[in-house]
Amino acid sequence: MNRLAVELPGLSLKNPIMPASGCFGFGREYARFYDLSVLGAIMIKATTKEPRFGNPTPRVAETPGGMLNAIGLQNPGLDKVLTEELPWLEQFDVPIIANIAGSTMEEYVEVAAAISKAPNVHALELNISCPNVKKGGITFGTVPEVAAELTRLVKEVSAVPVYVKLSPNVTDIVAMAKAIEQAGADGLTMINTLVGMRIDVKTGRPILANGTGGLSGPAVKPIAIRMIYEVSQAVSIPIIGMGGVQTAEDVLEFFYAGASAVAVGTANFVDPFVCPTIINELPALLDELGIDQISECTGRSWKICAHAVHCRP
Amino acid sequence: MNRLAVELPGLSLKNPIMPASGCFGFGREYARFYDLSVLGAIMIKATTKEPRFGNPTPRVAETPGGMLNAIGLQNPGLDKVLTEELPWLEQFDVPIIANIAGSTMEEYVEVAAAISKAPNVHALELNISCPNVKKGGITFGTVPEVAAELTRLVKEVSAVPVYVKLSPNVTDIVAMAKAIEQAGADGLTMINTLVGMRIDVKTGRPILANGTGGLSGPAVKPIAIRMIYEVSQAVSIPIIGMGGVQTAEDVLEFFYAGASAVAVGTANFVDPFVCPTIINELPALLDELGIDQISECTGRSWKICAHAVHCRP
Amino acid sequence: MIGREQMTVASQRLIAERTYELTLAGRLVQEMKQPGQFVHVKVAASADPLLRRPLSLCQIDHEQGQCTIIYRQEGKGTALLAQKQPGDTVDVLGPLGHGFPLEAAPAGGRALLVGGGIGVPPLYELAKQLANRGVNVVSVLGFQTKAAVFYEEKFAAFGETYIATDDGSHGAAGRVTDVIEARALEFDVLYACGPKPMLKALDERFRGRPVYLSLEERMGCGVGACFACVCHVPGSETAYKKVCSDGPVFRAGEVVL
Amino acid sequence: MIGREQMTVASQRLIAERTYELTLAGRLVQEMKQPGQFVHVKVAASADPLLRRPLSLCQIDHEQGQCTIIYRQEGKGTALLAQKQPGDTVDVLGPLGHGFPLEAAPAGGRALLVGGGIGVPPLYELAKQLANRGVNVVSVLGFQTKAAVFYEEKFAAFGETYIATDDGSHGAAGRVTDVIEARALEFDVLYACGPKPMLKALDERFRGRPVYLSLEERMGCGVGACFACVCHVPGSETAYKKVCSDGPVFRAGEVVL
Ligand SMILES: Cc1cc2nc3c(=O)[nH]c(=O)nc-3n(C[C@H](O)[C@H](O)[C@H](O)COP(=O)(O)OP(=O)(O)OC[C@H]3O[C@@H](n4cnc5c(N)ncnc54)[C@H](O)[C@@H]3O)c2cc1C
Ligand SMILES: Cc1cc2nc3c(=O)[nH]c(=O)nc-3n(C[C@H](O)[C@H](O)[C@H](O)COP(=O)(O)OP(=O)(O)OC[C@H]3O[C@@H](n4cnc5c(N)ncnc54)[C@H](O)[C@@H]3O)c2cc1C
Ligand SMILES: Cc1cc2nc3c(=O)[nH]c(=O)nc-3n(C[C@H](O)[C@H](O)[C@H](O)COP(=O)(O)O)c2cc1C
Ligand SMILES: Cc1cc2nc3c(=O)[nH]c(=O)nc-3n(C[C@H](O)[C@H](O)[C@H](O)COP(=O)(O)O)c2cc1C
Ligand code: FES
Ligand code: FES
Repeated sequence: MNRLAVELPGLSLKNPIMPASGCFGFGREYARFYDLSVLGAIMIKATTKEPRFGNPTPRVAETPGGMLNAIGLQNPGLDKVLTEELPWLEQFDVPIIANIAGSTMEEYVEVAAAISKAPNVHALELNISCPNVKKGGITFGTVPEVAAELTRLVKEVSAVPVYVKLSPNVTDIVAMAKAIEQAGADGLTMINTLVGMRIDVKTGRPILANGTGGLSGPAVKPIAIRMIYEVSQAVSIPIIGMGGVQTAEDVLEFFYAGASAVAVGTANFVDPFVCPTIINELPALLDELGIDQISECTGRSWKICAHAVHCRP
Repeated sequence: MNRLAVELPGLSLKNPIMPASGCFGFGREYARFYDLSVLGAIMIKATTKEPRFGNPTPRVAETPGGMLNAIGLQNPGLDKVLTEELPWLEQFDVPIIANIAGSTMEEYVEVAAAISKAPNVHALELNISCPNVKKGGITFGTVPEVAAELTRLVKEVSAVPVYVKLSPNVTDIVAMAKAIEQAGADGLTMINTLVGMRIDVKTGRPILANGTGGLSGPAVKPIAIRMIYEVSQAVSIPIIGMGGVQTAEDVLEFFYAGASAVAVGTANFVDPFVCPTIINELPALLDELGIDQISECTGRSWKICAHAVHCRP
Repeated sequence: MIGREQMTVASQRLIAERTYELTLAGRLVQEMKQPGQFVHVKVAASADPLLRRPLSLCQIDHEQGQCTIIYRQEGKGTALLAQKQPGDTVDVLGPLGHGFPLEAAPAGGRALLVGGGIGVPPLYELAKQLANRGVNVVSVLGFQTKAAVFYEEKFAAFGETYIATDDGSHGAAGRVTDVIEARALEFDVLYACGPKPMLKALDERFRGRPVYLSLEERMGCGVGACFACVCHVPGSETAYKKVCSDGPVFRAGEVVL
Repeated sequence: MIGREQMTVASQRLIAERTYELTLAGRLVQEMKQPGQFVHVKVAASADPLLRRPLSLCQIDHEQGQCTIIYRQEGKGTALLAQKQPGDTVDVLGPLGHGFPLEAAPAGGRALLVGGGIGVPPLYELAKQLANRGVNVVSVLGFQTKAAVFYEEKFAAFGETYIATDDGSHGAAGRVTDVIEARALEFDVLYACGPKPMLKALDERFRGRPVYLSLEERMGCGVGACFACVCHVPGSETAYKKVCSDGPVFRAGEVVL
């Protein structure tokens, strides 16, 4: 049997590695580097009802071990995604997870209903936590009741399982996760970016035109691991983990924390070949660690503790 | 006039640089490297009523651009701090900011009342946000009403101004800051560490014996800058900023964001001479940037925006 | 084809104030064709600095299998790059983007190359290729001060070359546009790379003429995937071009500066 | 005096599987006295890896102004260290901690040195200094396998030396404690450095005898300020010692292993 295979609601993945939303466009650019069919899945860029230009530039800034972005959900809009991007992606043997965003609940519902019917869309990912969209975005992701309500409404109209993407910018991530699980979500994806900022010492102004942006990359990995560790013990729906993944070891760390699959974001910018490289390296790492199926690894860090005396997590 | 001088409640600082609590012990170790009198102030290690051993080891783990710690408030207890550590520190011409912690409100109040009367203690720093003490710690720092109540009680008994140290592990840092300001705090210090975790891929277990720990170092700087930027615009009490400071440029970035002084934590471990180095380098940097007094820089990133058309923070 | 390679440092030298000329060897050179294209360089394997740095190709030598870039030491990344010694490797992704259209310059015609500061390097390969095609090349290169000037004689080898410095310490005092005006320089096509105010001045002055501008923008991916480097298209709220993959060279008027 | 210096790499070579011998030159060497002390090394100026790495002094040569450390490539930091070439610099803080007490070994007496794996290096300088003082040195060095063995002859120059390997591929098969037992090795004082299970076994077997153990713990500051590296003192809930500044060498029984 394929030892990298993972079964998730709506997703039979040949391996658990997928590019994270917003870091891979709609796949066209990376298709020049490798055959996208090698990927476990693809999380496409957030789609909104209308086309959006997004924020003014500069939109990215580097930070120690990470980067800030304030793209502002630039995307070609629902129609173009349905008529151009998704059909183009059909040439690859890879399930699509459609990341959707909106300024109102109605917008989410409308986009979800339409996009979930596309033949290669196997799941939705609700981006309720984009820190770079002022209207709505941040509130959906930080108030459990609002997130739950949105989840319920989208579940009603979606033709495929719904994953909700959690914001790390909250006091109690477990409360958010539980509310969303109860509202019927099929899975969680986490984490989105942390709100951060950099100021240019020469000009005295924020580097990003938007002021603040979302922090991603290796710098945030320990926060992602902690949150997945906590949430995975509190809910019974699966988690697709992300936040700073760069290597096959990182993937294992996310599985051990409680993830059932892993998305790679910022690392694609550092190395466009990072996803296939990780996929190729995983079997040898599993061998080294004496692991048969990668799916066995989910939650191992807390599962072994119930039996081990020396563990004090 | 001394261009690095800064006036804060209870603190007339010859320069705005001070080691952060927990990263400098009670000064004895670094006194072997340089004369502590060069420092603006010293934030001593958190003091509790009774001596504490803290958490089992390993207590630290490295992360990309940062580190996790779960020391667990190890300290020799109030009596020893009063009779041994503070008197020893009197030989230096440097004001002490006493960081205090506790498991109950009563413990905070008792320690505050006693330690605030020590002759060289010029201010208190309430550590309401240590993520590594399970009992109490984390709750004080994440519920505005509780933090406000604690602030009020400590203010009543303290002989010196009270600064409250904010936890970044909250949804709404501005709400916390406002509640604490209204409760009578004289200043804020921010940020404490972010709760994080690392798992050892070889053992499958968390690297820290405590499971989770507090993330500090350059990796968290963009989060600190963003929070100080937001809070400094919402309150009128001063902020001592910290989180990833390593260089004189970093100090300026914190001032521009809204800080009135800056503490250096993790960087002391990387370079024991970092505080005097920054102090020495600041004047040349001010020259380069055409700044007369460093105190002018506080909040410049948002102050200039009111007048500038192109700024979109 | 865009590729990624650990290229080998053949040489590196300081050619002006904080300005380095770095020559790299590797198979990737065979993919490099167009002047104005850039490479995306990861200066260290560690997570700090994390992102690649976009740097223009300054010389492409297919025979030797070498390419040259010229960069100014600005921040963390370029400081690390400046430490590379011959024999060290550099992680290069490229060639990226669309460069200057050579075919816009008629053989026997006149091309005006206008460079500002660290925007000068890509014009060198352009001058070479234009000259090879029988185009008359005139170069106007602006720098802040004498110490920053580089490649003056190298450009002069391909045609008339004028230098302007802000402080007048070398060549004409003032800006490149002052030189163009003072000398009444004519052209069939103008190619420019440099700071945005310079590009804007050229755009305004020569509106409607065949002018090609190379833009700079902070980048994430460098390959068109992250939407970090977009600019507006005139007359539309949502239409955009990406500097990294649609540019960095655009015809004046194609995008909003 | 503890100091910080950019020391210069005099040489670096692979001496066993993933094991490097690195010789550094600088003034700081004159401060290095006691075997068992360590240096705290920052392998790159960048924020990744951020922390210093504690590495024991293996040889101190005041005349040449050089010191040697031997380390095994484990993670990110040691991998970067392994790339250093002669002439490169390394940011060193040290010497740190309290080493092995030489005076515990009477001249003419017998010192048993027990090392495990990457715990072997500090025993080399110890062997040298003990031999200089007229102490009879017997060394028992344990490794996983033959490919990991290093410095066998160098130790042999100072006295009887026994090697044990876990897989029996070199020397005796088994552990250092097996060798001590099999050979009925006697001592006036025992000094050891190696993995905790080895130290525990020695502690239990020789309870009450003069045994000195060098401990390992994850460190932050390395100088006693951060409380990362504490261990308990027997019989107290709150008493502690810091491995970095009170140790790394403790008399057996002084701290809880
Ligand atoms: C298409 C293109 C071609 C370029 N060609 C050259 C060249 O040939 N020679 C040269 O010296 N410079 C060139 N630049 C500018 C060069 O990319 C920056 O000077 C360099 O990235 C600064 O990196 P740093 O590590 O020194 O600075 P840091 O301040 O450490 O950089 C931090 C981050 O900001 C980005 N950044 C900073 N300044 C710029 C800038 N001006 N443009 C884009 N990103 C920036 C960096 O890439 C990095 O992501 C070019 C830029 C672009 C977009
Ligand atoms: C007092 C002392 C002396 C030592 N002397 C030597 C020596 O002479 N030769 C040698 O090969 N090793 C020695 N070690 C162990 C050495 O410090 C680690 O192997 C090294 O820090 C690993 O770093 P890394 O970058 O390869 O690993 P990484 O996994 O990248 O390290 C991550 C973090 O964990 C810490 N860490 C990892 N393993 C250890 C460990 N075993 N002990 C302490 N911290 C660790 C690192 O210092 C770093 O902070 C000594 C340790 C101590 C405490
Ligand atoms: C440039 C950029 C754009 C992003 N756009 C989106 C987006 O459109 N929708 C979304 O849900 N997340 C978006 N994200 C967040 C990523 O999907 C991911 O959650 C986050 O970056 C953490 O993973 P990483 O550290 O691997 O990048 C974006 C991140 C980056 C860096
Ligand atoms: C090892 C360690 C111990 C700490 N102990 C304390 C403490 O006792 N009290 C406290 O308020 N903060 C403590 N902190 C938090 C720091 O004071 C500081 O807020 C934080 O580390 C961010 O700054 P930095 O990135 O410069 O380290 C500790 C941090 C570290 C790394
Ligand atoms: S840099 Fe990513 S799209 Fe241009
Ligand atoms: S490492 Fe900081 S006290 Fe020992």
